[in-house]
Amino acid sequence: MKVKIFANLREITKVKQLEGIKADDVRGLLSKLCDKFGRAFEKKVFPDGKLSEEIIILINGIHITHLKGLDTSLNDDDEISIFPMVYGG
Amino acid sequence: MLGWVGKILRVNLTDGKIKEESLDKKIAEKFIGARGLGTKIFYDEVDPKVDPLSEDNKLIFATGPLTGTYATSAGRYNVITKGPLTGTIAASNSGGYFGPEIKFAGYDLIIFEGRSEKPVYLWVNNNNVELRSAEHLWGKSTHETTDILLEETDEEAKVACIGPGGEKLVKFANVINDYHRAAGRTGVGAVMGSKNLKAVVVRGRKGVKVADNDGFKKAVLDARKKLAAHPVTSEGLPAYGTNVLVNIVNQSGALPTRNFQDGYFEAADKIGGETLAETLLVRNKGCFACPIGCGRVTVIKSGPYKGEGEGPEYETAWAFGAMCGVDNLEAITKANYLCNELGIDTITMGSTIACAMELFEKGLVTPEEAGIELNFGNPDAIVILTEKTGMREGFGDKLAEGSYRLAESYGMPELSMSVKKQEMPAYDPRGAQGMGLEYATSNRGGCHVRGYMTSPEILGVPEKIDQHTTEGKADWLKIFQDLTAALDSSGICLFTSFAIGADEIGAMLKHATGIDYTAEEVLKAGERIWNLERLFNLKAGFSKKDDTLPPRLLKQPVKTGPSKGKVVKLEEMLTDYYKVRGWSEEGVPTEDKLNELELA
Amino acid sequence: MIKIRVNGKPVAIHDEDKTLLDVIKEIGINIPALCYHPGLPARGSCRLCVVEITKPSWNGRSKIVTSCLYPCEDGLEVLTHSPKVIKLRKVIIKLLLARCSDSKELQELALQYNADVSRFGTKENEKCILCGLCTRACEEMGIEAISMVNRGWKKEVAPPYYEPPENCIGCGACAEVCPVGAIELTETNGIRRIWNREFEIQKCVECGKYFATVAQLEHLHNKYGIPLKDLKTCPECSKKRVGTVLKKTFFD
Amino acid sequence: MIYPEKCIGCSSCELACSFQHTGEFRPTKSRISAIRWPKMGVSVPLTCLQCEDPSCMKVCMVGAITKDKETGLVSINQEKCIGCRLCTAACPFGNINYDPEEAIVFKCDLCDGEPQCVEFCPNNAIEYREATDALLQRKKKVSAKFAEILEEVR
Repeated sequence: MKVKIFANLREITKVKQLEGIKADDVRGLLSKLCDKFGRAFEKKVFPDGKLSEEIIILINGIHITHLKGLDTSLNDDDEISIFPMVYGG
Repeated sequence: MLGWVGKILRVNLTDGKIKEESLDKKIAEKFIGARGLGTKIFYDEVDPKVDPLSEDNKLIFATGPLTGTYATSAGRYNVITKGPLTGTIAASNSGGYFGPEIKFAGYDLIIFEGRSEKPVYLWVNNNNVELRSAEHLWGKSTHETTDILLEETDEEAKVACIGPGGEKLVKFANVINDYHRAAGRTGVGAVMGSKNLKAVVVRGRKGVKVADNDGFKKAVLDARKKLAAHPVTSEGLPAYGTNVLVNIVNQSGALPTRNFQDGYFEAADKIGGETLAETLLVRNKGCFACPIGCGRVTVIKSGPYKGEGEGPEYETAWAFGAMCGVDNLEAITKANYLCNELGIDTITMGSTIACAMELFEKGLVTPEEAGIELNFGNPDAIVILTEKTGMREGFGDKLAEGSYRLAESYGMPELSMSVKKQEMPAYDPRGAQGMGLEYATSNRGGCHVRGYMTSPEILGVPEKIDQHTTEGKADWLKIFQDLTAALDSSGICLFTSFAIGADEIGAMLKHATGIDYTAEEVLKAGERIWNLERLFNLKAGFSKKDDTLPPRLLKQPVKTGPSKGKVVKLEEMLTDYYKVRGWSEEGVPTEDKLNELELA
Repeated sequence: MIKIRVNGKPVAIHDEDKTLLDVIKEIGINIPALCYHPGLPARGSCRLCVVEITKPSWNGRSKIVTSCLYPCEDGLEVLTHSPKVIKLRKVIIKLLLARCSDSKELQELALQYNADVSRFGTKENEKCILCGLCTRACEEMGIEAISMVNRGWKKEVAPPYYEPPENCIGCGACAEVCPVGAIELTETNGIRRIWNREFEIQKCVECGKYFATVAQLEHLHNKYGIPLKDLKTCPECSKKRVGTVLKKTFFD
Repeated sequence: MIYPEKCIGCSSCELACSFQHTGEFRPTKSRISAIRWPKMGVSVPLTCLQCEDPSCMKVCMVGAITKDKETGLVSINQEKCIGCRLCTAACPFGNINYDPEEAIVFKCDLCDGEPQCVEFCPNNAIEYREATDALLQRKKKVSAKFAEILEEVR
């Protein structure tokens, strides 16, 4: 399972990509990431157990609102990307 | 008049006569300003069948009622003409400080007619306006031209000029103001070049008045608070600029790669906003009255691509990057600097090179002819060919005609990734169906800023809708297109629409002009402008058959990444769109729609 | 704390050295005062600001005084538009108008107090009402380039011996304070003409804009020791110079 | 207090100031100006530094310019001013100007305590804060370096 981190989240995690994290659904993955990256990450991404509105999570390019949200199950070859809300054009 | 300053400057380049006219309040009310007002005047005065590079075509620099005030990002202005690249109406938007200066000189619009015998530039010095010789500037880059003009006129003046690209009538030449801001697309710079007009220099010392001072201040503060509160406009954009989009569009499988042969670029992160911020970024910079400041001041200290300037923006990074398969950010930035110096549009340049690369890959273009190994991913190609195109040297002379005419000359027009001959920007419609409809129906060909469907489809603003379905996309697109048309006409920047909508824009317009612009009024004005642009294009010879996409996007599915196997289902969306627009099956606005919009 | 009544309304005054005119202006009553300028010591030469004052202890008697000079005294009763005062002002306006018939300011006052000019003869194109504001301004500046000369009908403001004044620095304060615009000051491409003396105006060394007369700058140099070379740039350019220095401090 | 490194050159301050004082958006009449170097993408906002011993006050013979001890504001009493304009020449920073149209001398008056430039600056490159020691330290450090470069430039 590959987890990619982008934009100003990289300032918190100091890393662009993570391999080898085991979790069976998005909720599990996020709590693991919170333990790993601490309070700042939790405040920005997963405040008190809920996914912050300013965060976009894609599983293999599909936005989790079109899947089962936090309960979307994950398997090993998935690619998860986590973005703060961004805009451009 | 309030908000507007109520005066038009008309310059006839053939006989050198300069006249002042007053702005008709009723027209201004109905078309707001800039894009809308300029298009209305252009529509009334120019025959849609005119040859864009002939004497009879006109060129309008138009500002909006909010330009020059401290409304959010109120520094925009539009260059309006008939575009040589596409033959459609072209309202090309730009920021920087040039727009407001026109208002401070006491004008809402400057209209250029005819064609000058010898190269000239217009010097608007607060009250007196004169045409001066520009022979000593002809052939100079936009930076040199701006330096010399500021020296010659007034250090505090603002300059909008063309580079060698515009002079040599490169089909996608642009107008560069304040060194780095571009009124970029559809070849407005070439029209300026065809008139031998090298630059417009403005110094204004007057002021812009609004109708209700306190009301205006409250409305603006409210809008600015919303921008400051929003994560994108207060953190994302200032820190990473527009280029932050590379990764999310790529991860969502909508980043067109190697001339749209694919929708996913493996090395995307190397050319993204984050990498730019780590390596080349010096600081961010804002346009006039803009609280966001997404401008990228960058420098390449050493190496073959040494240089400094502003950018690249997202579309540029994509056009020279993923589109050409190049992952060398320095080469991309250098190509961007060159485009600004030469005065040519980065999106079209990148896409045209990509198209040439595919022709090369298929053996139609030989290395000798191209003068370089033209394979995807070669960073030198984008730098050298940009230089050559700007100067129309060697192979560059062919590239200067745009990707459609290039591909056509090799008998394979379908390799040109363009709509109505204007290259599509950085979103693969097979990964975002709504963008496909936007490209097909946009009034100036392939363009994303006319109805930014990426916002709901990929970024989830105002809400996340499924990018791969087609239902409801027509309704969404109509709202976005109308809102953008009104917003572009008010004089503020599109990026503010991320945090504020028709209500806030209406409030600012109301207190500025004294006319009661409710949210509905704003959207109705937007729809009126959109339909007017449509009418112009129809009269210019465009029809339903032009509302389409290159065959590759309709038939050839994406090879890899999240949008694998997807194509654009344009037909069904198009029929919806015409219905939602209240147009006939042939995409022609009906009588009662025109009456409803007071356009009949 | 001084308590007086103006047109019957009680007014409390805290600052002793305020004159009646200051108080009258503060409470918003508008009376003509052509030779009064808040920044210059009052002289009471034009007499237009006269008011009627009385005190209960004077049992009915009242006095006419120039409010620009008269200090505030406890218990004063002040009438700014009593019939007596209006009549007096009318006569004064007529006299002044007789002297300067085409002065706009006086004509407005004449309208206000419907004073016609017929009774007195008129002096040809004379604008100055001899209020002395200009001489006082020059005096305050410590330059004293112009003063009142002669007396009676021939009294006028002029530089010594009607020669172009040496110590004048061409600042134009006299023209600025003159209530009737009687002092001519013209400025054409770099030369300022006043009191028929020509002053070269300093061209900013950086942007070429004319901003102050060379004489003004020399005055600053002699009186305050500001080095001449710092005075050679116009305000905008000195701001730019400071900006450049700040830029160097922060960015280079 | 001015932080040039935060300034993004958007001139909202010039607009807010001119709007507040003249009722129209007119940067040429603003009492604060952001000096811009468009090519380098750098800009520095500058306005009256409310000097401790203001040279404009020194040269004003009619006492129209005064410095308020508590707020530190150096203000002009327009009524008293006789228009000699010596102050505009005397100020070494050029922060006091003469407006020929209105025939008045004008400078930053801190909008009586609610400076509009601060309210409209998106990046708080301009702040209006009591003089805490931290601020004074910064001011000393900056002015020391500033003075040294000023000498070079002269």
